[in-house]
Amino acid sequence: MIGLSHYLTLSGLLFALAVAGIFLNRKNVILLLMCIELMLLAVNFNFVILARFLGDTAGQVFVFFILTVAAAESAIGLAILVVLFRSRRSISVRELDSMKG
Amino acid sequence: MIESAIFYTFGAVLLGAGIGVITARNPVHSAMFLVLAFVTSAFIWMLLEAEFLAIVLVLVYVGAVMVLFLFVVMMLDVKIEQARAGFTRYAPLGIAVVLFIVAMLGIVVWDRTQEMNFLQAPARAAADYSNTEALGELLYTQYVYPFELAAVILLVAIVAAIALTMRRRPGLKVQDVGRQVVVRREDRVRLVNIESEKGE
Amino acid sequence: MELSLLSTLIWLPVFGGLAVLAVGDRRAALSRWVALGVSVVTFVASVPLFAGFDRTTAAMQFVERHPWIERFRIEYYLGVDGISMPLILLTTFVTVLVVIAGWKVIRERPSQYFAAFLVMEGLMNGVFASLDAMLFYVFWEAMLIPMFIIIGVWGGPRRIYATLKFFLYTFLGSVLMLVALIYLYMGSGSYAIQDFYTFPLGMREQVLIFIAFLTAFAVKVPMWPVHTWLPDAHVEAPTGGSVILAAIMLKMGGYGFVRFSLPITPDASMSLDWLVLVLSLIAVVYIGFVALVQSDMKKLIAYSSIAHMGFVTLGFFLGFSILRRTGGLEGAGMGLEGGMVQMISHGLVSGALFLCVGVLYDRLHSRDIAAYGGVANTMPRFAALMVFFAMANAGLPGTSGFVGEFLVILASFRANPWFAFLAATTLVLGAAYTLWMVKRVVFGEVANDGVAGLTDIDAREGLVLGVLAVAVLVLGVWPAPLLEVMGPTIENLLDLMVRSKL
Amino acid sequence: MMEQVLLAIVLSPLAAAVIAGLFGRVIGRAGAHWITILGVGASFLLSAWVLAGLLGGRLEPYDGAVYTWGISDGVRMEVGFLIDRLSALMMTVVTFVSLMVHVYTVGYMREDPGYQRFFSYISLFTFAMLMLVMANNFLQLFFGWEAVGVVSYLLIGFWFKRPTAIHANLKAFVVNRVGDFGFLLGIAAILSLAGSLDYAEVFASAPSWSRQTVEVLAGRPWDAATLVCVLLFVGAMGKSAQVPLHVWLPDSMEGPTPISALIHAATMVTAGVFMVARMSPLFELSTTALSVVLVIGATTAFFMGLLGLVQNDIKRVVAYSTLSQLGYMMVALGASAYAAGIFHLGTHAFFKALLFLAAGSVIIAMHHEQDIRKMGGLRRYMPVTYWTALIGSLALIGFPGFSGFFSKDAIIEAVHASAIPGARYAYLCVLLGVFVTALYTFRMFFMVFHGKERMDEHTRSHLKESPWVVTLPLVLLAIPSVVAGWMTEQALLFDGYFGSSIHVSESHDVLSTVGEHGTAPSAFLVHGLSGYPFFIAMAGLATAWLLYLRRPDMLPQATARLRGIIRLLANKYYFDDLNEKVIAPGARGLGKGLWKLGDEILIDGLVVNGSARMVGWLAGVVRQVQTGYLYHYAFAMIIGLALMLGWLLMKG
Repeated sequence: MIGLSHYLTLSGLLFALAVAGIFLNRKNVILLLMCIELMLLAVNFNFVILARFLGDTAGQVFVFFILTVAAAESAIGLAILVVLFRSRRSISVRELDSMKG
Repeated sequence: MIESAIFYTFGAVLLGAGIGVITARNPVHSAMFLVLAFVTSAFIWMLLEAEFLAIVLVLVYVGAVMVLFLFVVMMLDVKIEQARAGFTRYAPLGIAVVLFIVAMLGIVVWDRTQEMNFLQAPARAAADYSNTEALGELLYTQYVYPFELAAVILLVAIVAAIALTMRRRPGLKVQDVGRQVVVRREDRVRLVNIESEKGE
Repeated sequence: MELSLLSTLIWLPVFGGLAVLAVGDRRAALSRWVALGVSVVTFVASVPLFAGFDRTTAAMQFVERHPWIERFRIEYYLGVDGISMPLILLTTFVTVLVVIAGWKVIRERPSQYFAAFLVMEGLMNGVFASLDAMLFYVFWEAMLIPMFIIIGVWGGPRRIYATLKFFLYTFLGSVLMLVALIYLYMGSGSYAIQDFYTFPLGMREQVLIFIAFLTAFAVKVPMWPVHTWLPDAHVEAPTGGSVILAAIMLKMGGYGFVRFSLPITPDASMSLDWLVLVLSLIAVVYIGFVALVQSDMKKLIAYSSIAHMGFVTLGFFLGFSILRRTGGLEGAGMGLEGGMVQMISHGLVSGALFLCVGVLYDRLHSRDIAAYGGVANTMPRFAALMVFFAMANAGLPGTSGFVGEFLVILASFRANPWFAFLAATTLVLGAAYTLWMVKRVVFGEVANDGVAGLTDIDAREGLVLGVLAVAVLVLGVWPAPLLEVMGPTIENLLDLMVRSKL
Repeated sequence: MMEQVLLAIVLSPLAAAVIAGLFGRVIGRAGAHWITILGVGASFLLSAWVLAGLLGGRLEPYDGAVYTWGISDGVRMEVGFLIDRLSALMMTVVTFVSLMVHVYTVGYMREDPGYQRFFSYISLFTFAMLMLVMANNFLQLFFGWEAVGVVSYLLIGFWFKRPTAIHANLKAFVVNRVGDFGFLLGIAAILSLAGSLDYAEVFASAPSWSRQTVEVLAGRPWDAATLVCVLLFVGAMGKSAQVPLHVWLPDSMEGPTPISALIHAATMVTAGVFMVARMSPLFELSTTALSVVLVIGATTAFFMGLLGLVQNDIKRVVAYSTLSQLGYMMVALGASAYAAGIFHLGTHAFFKALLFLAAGSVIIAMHHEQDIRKMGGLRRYMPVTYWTALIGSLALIGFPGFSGFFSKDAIIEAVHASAIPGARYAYLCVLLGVFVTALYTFRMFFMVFHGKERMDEHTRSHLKESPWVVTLPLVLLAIPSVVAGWMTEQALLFDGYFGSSIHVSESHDVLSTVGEHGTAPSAFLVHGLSGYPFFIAMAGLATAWLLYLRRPDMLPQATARLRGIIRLLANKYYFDDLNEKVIAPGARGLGKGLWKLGDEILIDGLVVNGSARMVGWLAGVVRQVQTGYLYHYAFAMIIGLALMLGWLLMKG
């Protein structure tokens, strides 16, 4: 029988993978964004799981909102990337240090 | 039993896709793995009786967001080697953090699972149960203001994305409506008195 | 509602200052006259404070009390006693003189200059009249702003350094005071200062609060070793700024000690009085020597101010060692009164000396002692006044400078003969540094062409210095009215000082 | 009635000074001297009237307040007058000498541009001095004490263009302040012991607290009376120029000569003597304090007299002689012969003022040349000055019959009779002092008025007697210089003139011992002619005559023998060097050190700017964390989040 902990383990592993991805792909902004998407997916997973196990549909409503915000976020993030690329001809994180103290 | 089979199969694919996302050398491949992860997630969500969200995930995410990603990745033509340089430099730190998080998750999920034992899988819903309807009911009653807010956020995102990426190239001919409206006759038409030619 | 005197004294100059600002620099002459009018009216309005003062009681007088921020029980609560009333008079009096002194000298943005002084006058009156701790704090901090502007805009070449130093020093101290005030509010549930007097406090709290107050007030006084902002601020400030700084601002520190430290934390004051006494005596002796070698007139007078203010703090904290040594309080009141008189007198004398330096600076644009010499040849009237004020600064009997020092030395002998011994060194050191300066500036052959071309003071400058000279003389020959006003308040303060709050 | 008279005595010189000072230009030169002479003259007449009234029994001694200066902590401080025979005598002497000096100044300062200012100052001085002597409490005494110091400061620096004058006046004021420092501490001690500043109350309560001890140093208790008296005496040392605070007096000769006569010979410098006499009820309580007074006075009397031998400036010779005579007065006080001290003060005021004014007259004639080596033979040109100066000189050396004889002889006898510690040393000093006095006085006298005319031709051709305004005061002062001793000796010393104003305890009453061989002037004269002092003085006179008139060729031999001592004397025992090369630079060096090291390096450099730099450095370190790399921030967020979650987990 697949129980709560199975599902939670799956989403947890997914989340951990996303975190590892951020460390590994620190140079590439696009990949960073993808890892964030992956993380959000893991979070959404938890919402869905618990919505089912607690019998409360409100959890799914939140997933809905998170999807909205994530879509908006990636749209704007990618737009910024495009602008960045235009002005610098590169999206290498190494060169993005104008905020250096 | 079929439930377990579906779960383990898709779970394995999902994790595999996740590993693919973070390790693929080519961003395009990463994006494709991400698409795979989303799709498999959608299947598992079905298992969790979240049909509407599963569909939305595929339609909106795979159909729109991931296409956007692919589009940008291809358009920007990122140099792979450069982006991948120093891939392993922070790996030990990353692994440590990941292990730490995994350990914590393990404690929560496996060690404290007794506390959550009451959360045995509830019975499957009846056949005529509509997840979409239930969600809709909630969304348009209790969560109507957040819902509107989400709409506004999307709108803002659209406008922002356009505003950010739009640029005016020099030499581009554009219509200036304001100036067209305020134009006066004197600016356009010049009446000239021309002496009529005297016949000789 | 009847016209309330203290509110008038606070808000008349503030709004008067805004009016002067509104007149603007374009109509500079008009703005000067408006400023003079406002300051004179304020001074005249403050006279009833003295005339109508009840000399037999220690209670607050001319009280006004309205709720201000009810949520925190902060009130608009004003009143004066024998300690604050003379200081308000001093403020209104000195401001008139400062306005007259700046009449022709300030060419750049005159209306803003006068407006700043008038606003500051109102705020300073507010500090002295506030009986609500939070109201006091608001005035206390707000007062820094006009001073900051005055030094920062009309100051000398290193004014930015000086203003920052001035501001940071004073701000650092007063923040700790704010913490202490809020703590007291938490305990007593009221911001009224008089409620703090009766609020019992444990020794640990008292010590912490005492130290917070000490930091705030020691910086303002200023006591050694937090005095180094003063010479810099004085050197860079315009003449009027120096006068107000020396005459009134420094008094805030001394006022704070008698209004807050002594009555609110009597037990901590008793156990930590050695600290204040030692710092005061260091100020008197150490700073006396330092003043001796200054080559800049303003710096010299600034250092002499620190030494003189050392007498103030010394006088305030003598009571405890008198109590310990003799078992009685005889002499403690003399120390307190001496400190108070010294504050008033120092306001007049140091203000006058800064005006004297200003007179010279306006003519030759140098504060360097070496740039002068033989001024008496070309400016006899000025020389006479300057020698007079120098003598007052050296504590000559018959001038106000003597009264405070005399009383404090008399009282300190009761506390410990060595205190008196160290304090009395000012007789020698004060005379040495002041008169040595006078010798090099005023006397001698005409030193250079600049001095040869000096013109004597005109009627305006003569009026300002003359009025101050008369005030210094009157206070020195007959200080009884001033002492009489303070008497009951000081006795009451002594009572509070020795009543344990543990 | 009495109060009005007293107020008039004090205020008329003050009013005159204020008018002459503030409206000098309006009233003109003549106006200035007339108004001040009138003011001081009125003051003198009224003082004389008061003195006569007290002597004749018409007036009772007066002790009352004029107004309350202030009440602090229950101590009432007043301005008031105590008029008894002591103060009345002082008032009369002060106003008389002052009046003479006013008249004399009309001639002496005739051409000075600061004429009105000068008259204003000397009238102001008279006011201050009167406040001092008439005081009935310590506050007013201190007021007068300091006020005379200030006027003296102004007058020494009267010619403020001269660097030496303004150096001298600063020195005078600061040295006086050292004395006042002790004086003020003495007053503070009195207040803390007696709880009052009023003479009468303090004297009345003195026996009750004098045996208390004050622990000045831990474990070293001091007798209260000794402490008070020694502190007060430090003040007297400053004002009356006793060793080692004497250094200002010779330099003060930079002031105009009338001032030297008025302030630095006759009145201000005697304030210390007056004060000690006034405080006799206190000093009598402490033999230690009396010994201190005695030893310091004796040292001053002899060693400062020696310095007069090597001076060539006519005014400086007289100045050192003043120091020496002040030492004599202090010796008298130390021996508890207060009456003798005051007696000498009075006679000295006359003959020393006379000598100064005579010196001034010579200086006028010599066109402000003061070096006695460039004078000589002036007797022919200036007969009045010559004879009056002779009278003054004889009075100074104590030639029998002149006023100085009586007073000085009384002092010497009193010291001889005294038995307190230090009396034998003092006796030796005053005897040797007699010889020295005679020697330097007549050295100066012979070099100025006799012998070769050593001045240049131009000066000689203009030599003439001074105008009447100068010589009249000389003559008027010469009269008391001769007769004052005869007339007042018996009354002052033995007949209890001072009554209750001076208190001498039984065991110290040396004057009664002195009076054993006769109290009348004639008896005194007979006794004096057979005593050591007379012969010693004659020896001194003879030596001066021998060395400077009869055999000037012997002088180089004599000086060659004593080269070492003469160098020591020429350098004034190195007191000036000590002050100007050690103490003054030391104080400046200390000030500079404290300023640079304490204020600028330690406080401003280390603490103020140091903390600013510390903040800057810390910020520099911390900002390294802000690399600007996106992933660093991301890492920080993730790690932080993980840790927070871990913490939550641990907690719950």
